[in-house]
Amino acid sequence: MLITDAEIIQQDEILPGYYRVTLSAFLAAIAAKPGQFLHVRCGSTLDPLLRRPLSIHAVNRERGEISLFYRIVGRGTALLAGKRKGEKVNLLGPLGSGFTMPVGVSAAVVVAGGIGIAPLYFLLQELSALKTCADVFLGASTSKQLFFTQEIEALGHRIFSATDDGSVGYHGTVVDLFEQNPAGRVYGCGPAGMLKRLSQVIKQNELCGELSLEERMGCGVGACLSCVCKTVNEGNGARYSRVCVDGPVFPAGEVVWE
Amino acid sequence: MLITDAEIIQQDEILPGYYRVTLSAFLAAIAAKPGQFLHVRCGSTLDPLLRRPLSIHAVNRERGEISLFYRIVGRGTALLAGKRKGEKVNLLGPLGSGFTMPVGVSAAVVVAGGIGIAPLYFLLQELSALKTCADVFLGASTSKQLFFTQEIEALGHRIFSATDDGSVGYHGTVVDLFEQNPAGRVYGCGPAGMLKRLSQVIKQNELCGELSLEERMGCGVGACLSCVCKTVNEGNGARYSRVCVDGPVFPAGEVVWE
Amino acid sequence: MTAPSKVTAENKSINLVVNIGGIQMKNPVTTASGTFGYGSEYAPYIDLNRLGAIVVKGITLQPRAGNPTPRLAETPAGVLNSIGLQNPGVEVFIEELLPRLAGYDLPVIVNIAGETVQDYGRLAARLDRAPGVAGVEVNISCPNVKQGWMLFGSDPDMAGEVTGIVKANTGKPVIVKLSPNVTSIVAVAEKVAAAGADALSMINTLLGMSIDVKKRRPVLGNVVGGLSGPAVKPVAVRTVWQVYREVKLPIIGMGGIMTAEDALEFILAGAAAVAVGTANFVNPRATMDVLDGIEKYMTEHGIQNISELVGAAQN
Amino acid sequence: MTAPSKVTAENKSINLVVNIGGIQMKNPVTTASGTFGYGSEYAPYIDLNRLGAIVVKGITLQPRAGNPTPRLAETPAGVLNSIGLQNPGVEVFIEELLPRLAGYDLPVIVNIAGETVQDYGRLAARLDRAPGVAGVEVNISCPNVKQGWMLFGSDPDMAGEVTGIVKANTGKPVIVKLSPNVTSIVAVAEKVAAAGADALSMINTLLGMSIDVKKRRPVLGNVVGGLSGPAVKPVAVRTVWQVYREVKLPIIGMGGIMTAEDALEFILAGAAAVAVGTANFVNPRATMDVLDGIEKYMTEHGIQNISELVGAAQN
Ligand SMILES: Cc1cc2nc3c(=O)[nH]c(=O)nc-3n(C[C@H](O)[C@H](O)[C@H](O)COP(=O)(O)OP(=O)(O)OC[C@H]3O[C@@H](n4cnc5c(N)ncnc54)[C@H](O)[C@@H]3O)c2cc1C
Ligand SMILES: Cc1cc2nc3c(=O)[nH]c(=O)nc-3n(C[C@H](O)[C@H](O)[C@H](O)COP(=O)(O)OP(=O)(O)OC[C@H]3O[C@@H](n4cnc5c(N)ncnc54)[C@H](O)[C@@H]3O)c2cc1C
Ligand SMILES: Cc1cc2nc3c(=O)[nH]c(=O)nc-3n(C[C@H](O)[C@H](O)[C@H](O)COP(=O)(O)O)c2cc1C
Ligand SMILES: Cc1cc2nc3c(=O)[nH]c(=O)nc-3n(C[C@H](O)[C@H](O)[C@H](O)COP(=O)(O)O)c2cc1C
Ligand code: FES
Ligand code: FES
Repeated sequence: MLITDAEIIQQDEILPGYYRVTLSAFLAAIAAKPGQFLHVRCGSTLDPLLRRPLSIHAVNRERGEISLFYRIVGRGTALLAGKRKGEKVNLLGPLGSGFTMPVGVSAAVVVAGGIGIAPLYFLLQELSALKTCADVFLGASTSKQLFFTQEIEALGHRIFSATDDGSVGYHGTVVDLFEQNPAGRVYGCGPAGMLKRLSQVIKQNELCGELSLEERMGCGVGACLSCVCKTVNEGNGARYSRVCVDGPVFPAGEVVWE
Repeated sequence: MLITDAEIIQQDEILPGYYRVTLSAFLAAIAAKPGQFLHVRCGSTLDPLLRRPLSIHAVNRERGEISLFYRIVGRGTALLAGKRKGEKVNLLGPLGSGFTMPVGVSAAVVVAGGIGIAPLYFLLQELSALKTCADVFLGASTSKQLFFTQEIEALGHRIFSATDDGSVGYHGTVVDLFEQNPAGRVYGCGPAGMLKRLSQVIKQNELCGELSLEERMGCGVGACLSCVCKTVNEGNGARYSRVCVDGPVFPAGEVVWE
Repeated sequence: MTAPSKVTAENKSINLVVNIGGIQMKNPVTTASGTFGYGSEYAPYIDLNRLGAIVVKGITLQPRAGNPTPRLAETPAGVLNSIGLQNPGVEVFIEELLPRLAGYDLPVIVNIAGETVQDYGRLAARLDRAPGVAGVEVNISCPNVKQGWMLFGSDPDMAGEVTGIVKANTGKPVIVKLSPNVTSIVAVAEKVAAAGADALSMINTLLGMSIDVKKRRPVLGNVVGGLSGPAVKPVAVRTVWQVYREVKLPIIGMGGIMTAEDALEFILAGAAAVAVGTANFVNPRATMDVLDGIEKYMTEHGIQNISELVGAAQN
Repeated sequence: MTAPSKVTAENKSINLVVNIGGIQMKNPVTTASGTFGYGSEYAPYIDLNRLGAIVVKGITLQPRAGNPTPRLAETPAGVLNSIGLQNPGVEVFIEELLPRLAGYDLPVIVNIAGETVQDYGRLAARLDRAPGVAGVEVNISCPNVKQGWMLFGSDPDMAGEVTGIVKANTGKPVIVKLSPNVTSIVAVAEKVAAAGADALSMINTLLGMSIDVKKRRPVLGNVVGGLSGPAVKPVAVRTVWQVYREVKLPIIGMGGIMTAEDALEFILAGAAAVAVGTANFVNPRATMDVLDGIEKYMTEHGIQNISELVGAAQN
């Protein structure tokens, strides 16, 4: 919960339109937990005005560095991608709840759709540090968008790939692939449609799982009520929870999908 | 009258808050006349929105380069000063009327207050090319703000300095200094108060002169009528002329001061 | 000296023609009054013939000197102006300025402003006899000097009255330009429609002001001014959306259009045409960029006729 | 974990105290309702005790779930929101949320919203008995469900009626928050003043909308929303300027304040206090930066008492 002007240590275009930026932010790096995000001021003028929520993708605590992995979607992310080494970026965070680390026997299973690997990679780093080996289901449109496979394997995890075009691995969605052998404690992140399907699979198979959601954000600190999602309310149907402070990570069973 | 994305060749801080930027803009350099200005897009987002008028300060036609000399006043000029070599700046221009070059015998006299030297330096370049030697009256708050004295002398002109604090040259305003020996065809640029005084001196001594004015601008091309100044209207008092197309250079006798 | 105007590979399968209350426009892109002078100012930068129409700076019966300076103030993503309708009067306009547009193949719409209801009638009558006028756009965001300086456009009945007298004095299409500074723009639009308007344009500027904290004085010489530019776009799109649902007249949408995407917001909300205003100051080729972008969007989305998009977000 | 709150070298010669209709504030900087939650959300970033007052998120009689998402859209230098007054209702507010502010040394102003005139009366009465409430701010930009969903704030008489019933039901200072979506904000302010309001706050958001051109649908789940942020500042400053001239009530100015300079524009136009809203989202320390900047301005310009600046640009 800091406001920092963080210096860019490195900015790489991983694939056209996909960037990884590494920032020097010592206190934030120390505090960060997997699943949390930073609220990033991509520009410096009044346009664009709002911060952009981006998941913490990787952390190097010794060096006090935090990495973000992001896709250019609109003006905010485009401005961020235009920043070079040495420039500063104002960060607010770490914000939000993180993933619950697995306890006891249950095997950790990570299911990521596309850019959804962003927060899960940090989780995989932490699992690795805990000597926990995870099964990682990676889905993408095409093989090139299966990101960080070597790094994930180097962390000691096992990868199962799915591509929409069948260019690598299973030909179909990552949830379809996971459904073929559904087991373990699931950590999911990806597009809304994918998460909805994943939560059904989790439910049908009586698994435990946590999903990281996205919603448009104003404040990022729970004050404006713009980032809500529907969650189950004991007794009377649904209620609105704030993705920024009640999430972005929610137990899979709590999210009410439209 | 071009729209160009011009690359920055060089950007120098001449004095804290005062910058000279050189841009590669071949066609604009060829077309430019002393007294004209460029309408510069200092940012790239919707804030700040408008272009900023900046006089053409120097031109190198062989290299196709144009220089601007500017002071940081607000957000637009601050953004421009933050741009580095290799970055692009969108220019509209050259715009406006230029100075009329002296004909015949009358000696050219340049009277510049502070940053007012910006357009006059280009005039001095051109006079020099015509082998015309000018008397240059430079005024500033203090000696450090007497800009480009060596360059001006190298062009073959004679300098007479005035400073408000008396740190160099005459202790007083540049108009006071000029008034001690008022003669020649006058070219003036500087703050409104100074130009008003200068026009009085010109009138009292029945000289000929041209003044470069400033006014807030929208379009820069004569369409919006925001940049007007009062000028004499034959017969009935004053009328509004557009600084952007009818000026920015006006015959001293035409401007009606409030 | 300008780049040669881009001749679009006119995609023959795309139909961009719109009809604004009887004015046939070859495409929906026009200019916002007061931001485009009398047209020729922008001729060095764009091919005027590619515009759907041109709307010129507001004209009054008598010449007007306009307001004291400063007349312009930049605000966040916007501009405040208080030009004060500086113009040479309708006679000089017809004799000197209008002929300059004669050589172009595009409808010229003349924006008119009055101090009394009668002024509007006289202006309409005078322009009805002028050659080369395709229609009039009635600026009702002016004070009625006979009725307590209340703006014509702020009262539905006064707006209707002005519309009526203009209609009575011209056979040409009448576009009434609505002000957003009202409690219900729909109420004004309804009266204006009932009084016979052929089309609506919206929005005129929002009333605003800026203060110079160093001088502790208003920035504008006129104290208050009209706010335009991207800042007002959400308000403008909302008014078009509301009026489109209630009033069956073609709408020229404007307010902060910088790009084709902005223009499409207005069209999808219900505007049949769009006007580019403040954007011209930032990018003299803005009208052309908007037009090219609309064509591109239609091609990419398989839209044959621009009319398919008008109000499409309402469904 | 946050930086230690900056203890200003309280320049003893500067007097920042303002009195807003009976609410004594140690300085003129407060928060805009709905942008600052119930206060504690920003406690990690700033020292709440340095605020002049805190205005909490709007409260209704019954709990409200709010509008469907998306509830937020970014616009040029602005934000559209359609939260839909999500709140737990006045009872839960008094029992659970209000006590969290008990430990702070600052006036808590409760923003209230109703669907009927009676709602406002009941809310006022209930809060009158609640400990730790310094005053109420009446949000009249809500639809009157009994009268054709017209907004209370868009009609001077309804605005006056709401003000009257709130005043009748509380002994605490009543601030009425005006909507800019009206033909004459002065007319509304006058009725509200006549009905007994102790102070005014202005402005609430401008009605706006955005359209997603890819989806061809409105961006907001609720179609229309309220525009706030720097984009609206010129409109907000203008309303403060106009109302200050005609109505002798203290004004809390807001709308796009990001910096001390922005706040000073409002103060110079006539606001006795200022509220920081959307800026909190961009800079959680915005309120403190505004406060520090006002102090700096006063020191630099030799202003002893903030009251010297209120309305100073009017002279
Ligand atoms: C908790 C959280 C974590 C995220 N982590 C990542 C990440 O690690 N990598 C990544 O590439 N993206 C991530 N996103 C999505 C990312 O925030 C958006 O892609 C980004 O805000 C788009 O901004 P823009 O200006 O480029 O796009 P624009 O479309 O121009 O943005 C317009 C507005 O919409 C909002 N917006 C647009 N798309 C989204 C979205 N998907 N979610 C939330 N707000 C959105 C923007 O914040 C902005 O306010 C995350 C979102 C959330 C909520
Ligand atoms: C024809 C012309 C030539 C000029 N040449 C030069 C030059 O060579 N060097 C130089 O340093 N300055 C010059 N100026 C002044 C320069 O345009 C302003 O300093 C600049 O626009 C300030 O922009 P800003 O964003 O930094 O300041 P801000 O104060 O933030 O600008 C706010 C708005 O006010 C306008 N504005 C502010 N000051 C002026 C001013 N003095 N004249 C016109 N508009 C103003 C800006 O353009 C902008 O629209 C010239 C002005 C004109 C009209
Ligand atoms: C400098 C300027 C002058 C204007 N003059 C007129 C005018 O004479 N008549 C009129 O009806 N509208 C006038 N307008 C309003 C514009 O036509 C348009 O309605 C408004 O600017 C919103 O569009 P924009 O945001 O694209 O500029 C003027 C606007 C500006 C900025
Ligand atoms: C997300 C959000 C929620 C708001 N909720 C309320 C509210 O509950 N009650 C109210 O009176 N105003 C509400 N407002 C309006 C603000 O209090 C303020 O009047 C407006 O945002 C203008 O100020 P700003 O530009 O500084 O944000 C809200 C504004 C925003 C952005
Ligand atoms: S972003 Fe404001 S409550 Fe979540
Ligand atoms: S700046 Fe538009 S007329 Fe001069």
